[in-house]
Amino acid sequence: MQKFANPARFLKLAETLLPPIWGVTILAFAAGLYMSLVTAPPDYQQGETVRIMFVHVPAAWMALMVYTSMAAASIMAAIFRHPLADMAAKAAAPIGAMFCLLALITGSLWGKPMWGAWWVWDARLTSVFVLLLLYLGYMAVWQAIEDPHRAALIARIVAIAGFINVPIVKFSVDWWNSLHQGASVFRMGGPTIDARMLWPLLIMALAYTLLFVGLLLVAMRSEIAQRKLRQLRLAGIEGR
Amino acid sequence: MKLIWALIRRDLTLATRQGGGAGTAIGFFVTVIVLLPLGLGPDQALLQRIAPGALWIALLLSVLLSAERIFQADYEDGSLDAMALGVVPLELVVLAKAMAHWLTTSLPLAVVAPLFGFLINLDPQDILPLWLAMMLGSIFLSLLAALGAAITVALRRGGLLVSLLILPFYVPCLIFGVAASRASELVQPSLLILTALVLASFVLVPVAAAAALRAYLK
Amino acid sequence: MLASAGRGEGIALPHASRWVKRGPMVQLHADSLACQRGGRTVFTDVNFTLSSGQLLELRGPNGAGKSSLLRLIAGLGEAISGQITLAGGNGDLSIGQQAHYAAHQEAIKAPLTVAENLKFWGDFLGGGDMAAALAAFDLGALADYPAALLSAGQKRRLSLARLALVPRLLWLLDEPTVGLDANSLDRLTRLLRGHLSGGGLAVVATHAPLDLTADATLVLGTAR
Amino acid sequence: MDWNAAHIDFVIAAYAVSFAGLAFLMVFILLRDRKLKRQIATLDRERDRRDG
Repeated sequence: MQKFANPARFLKLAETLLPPIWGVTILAFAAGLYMSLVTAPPDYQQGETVRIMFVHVPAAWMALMVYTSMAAASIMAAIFRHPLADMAAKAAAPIGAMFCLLALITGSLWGKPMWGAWWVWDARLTSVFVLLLLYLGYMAVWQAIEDPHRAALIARIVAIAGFINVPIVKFSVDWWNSLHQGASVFRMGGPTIDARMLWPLLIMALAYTLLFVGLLLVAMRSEIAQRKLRQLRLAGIEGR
Repeated sequence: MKLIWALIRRDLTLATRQGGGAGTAIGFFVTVIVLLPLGLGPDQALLQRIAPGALWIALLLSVLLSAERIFQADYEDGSLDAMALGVVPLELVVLAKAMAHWLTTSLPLAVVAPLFGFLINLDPQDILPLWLAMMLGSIFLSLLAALGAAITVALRRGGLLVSLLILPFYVPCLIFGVAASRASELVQPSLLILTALVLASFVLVPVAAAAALRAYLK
Repeated sequence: MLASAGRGEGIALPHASRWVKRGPMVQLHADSLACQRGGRTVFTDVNFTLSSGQLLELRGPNGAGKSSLLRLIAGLGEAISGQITLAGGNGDLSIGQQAHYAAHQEAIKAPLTVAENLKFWGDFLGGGDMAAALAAFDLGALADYPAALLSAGQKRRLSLARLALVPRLLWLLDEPTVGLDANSLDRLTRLLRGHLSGGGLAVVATHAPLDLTADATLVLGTAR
Repeated sequence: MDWNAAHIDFVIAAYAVSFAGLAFLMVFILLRDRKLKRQIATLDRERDRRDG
């Protein structure tokens, strides 16, 4: 039985949380940008190009973290039958997909100066590519099915199945990579990251996370509005 | 398990009566293989190097092509509703349908595939490992095809969505399948991992596919 | 939440004969059922109680939710509120697994012959009585013809033959009389009367009145 | 940061693409939110007028 959880509580919560979130996000981005472009030292090997790491790594982390939270929300929705969880997963998907895309683009922008090729079949980049396909598949499911309740049931399965697939793909691509090339030279800033490198990375990651949370709340608000719109239209038709 | 066997037997007779199943899949497979030298050029050394991979990719695409039809007919003519009311849990119905699809489409393909290896200069001593790996891998391909079919059973243009949804799951199978096909000796790590994949999908896919079918039956 | 969701949990696959219980009072009870299809409310606050040997007739215009209610009872739907319970049936089976649901779609495979279609359903539902099924709707002569050649009426008779193939406690019939000629209509009525007198239950959605007196009638789609 | 080091254009490109992507995402989501809010407002007004 799918009693529609009253969204009022969530909307009020979003209303109160959003302004502070935007504030801290802007601060985090400002600090993160300053640190990664100014205070962080150039790498002894790569020189300035190492700075791409500060936008590439957080994006890759977020791509994985958002998909994980989508799978968690889907499991929650399956167990507790809470429609807001489905909406959270649906709202998070485009944001996660964008992070994934940015991780791939910045990854290839980093690869070009390092290895001279726009795309290198490095194990991590390949896994992130497959992750992007999972995102697109998930979003396509919501597009393809009209009835929201049925779409939610199917999307849950796709999210959870996809989530099980991520480590398997990562394992198989790592294995495949070691088969064809030596371990990729793409070491993330040497064995121990210099503290002046680590801080910008963490601040940027924090900024990305806050941006995700803010956008998620707004996107969920839109999902609730869309569902309400659908019901208003249906109610309108039934009247005539 | 007599009840499950009834379903598989029915699907087998349906496939033989209607034909089409294995025939079109093999036709598509051979077409893909013939396109390769036309596209990449007749250089024998190149073709030999890519032969196992090319055969696997053609197999994978052919199975994917026929994935959409696994539940379509049963959903449209009401058989799925009636089966959901049977005493057999839906998970076993999915397993039976996947096995029927394997027997009618994927297995014939896996048997025939290495024989068409000569078109792209497949190294003869690779034939046996390729055969073994494909026999095993084709089970995984069929099971995942059944999952894709269950997820898109009621959608009109489900075919495209099946490919987008299922190909990421085919990546591990392709990697370990091709590795096992280039084997020096028959049984080695990649084949064992491929077996593990098949066994895991035996359990996970029916659960997911049954849940998807239930969503459409609701 | 539906009293027993349409999932067969039973590990041991019970044989057909244990399903139809003679004697103890079996009761199908629904209270304040409400159903939604694609966001549109189909019906709300449906209540009824049906005991052994009783026939419930569903009336109402097309799209009033007769089919939705039948699917709900069979466990092929999800009510947004209310409950359906079957007291006295086989505990470890869902309502759907103790029911026959004869829908508009006939679940018939064209390439298979009439006998093969029935044989499959007999085997799949755990042992079926082919002779009774063929005799019930006089399909003996058509047994070896592929279903593709059957007329609509003959297909309807083949679909309804499943009722006689495997004995089940609860019959959910969705406009069974569509396409039946007088002779088959009479056979259906006799079959239904036999089922009811044997302690079975039946919920029938129909426009053409069966010459069987319904114990209860539920009219849907008027509370607009 | 040394602005004329080797491959500096890649670094700038990476940052530019990242922020363009994030900005596009933000604009897309915020615009959609406002559009939906407006649509609901008009429908609510319409319904109140019809029922009122």
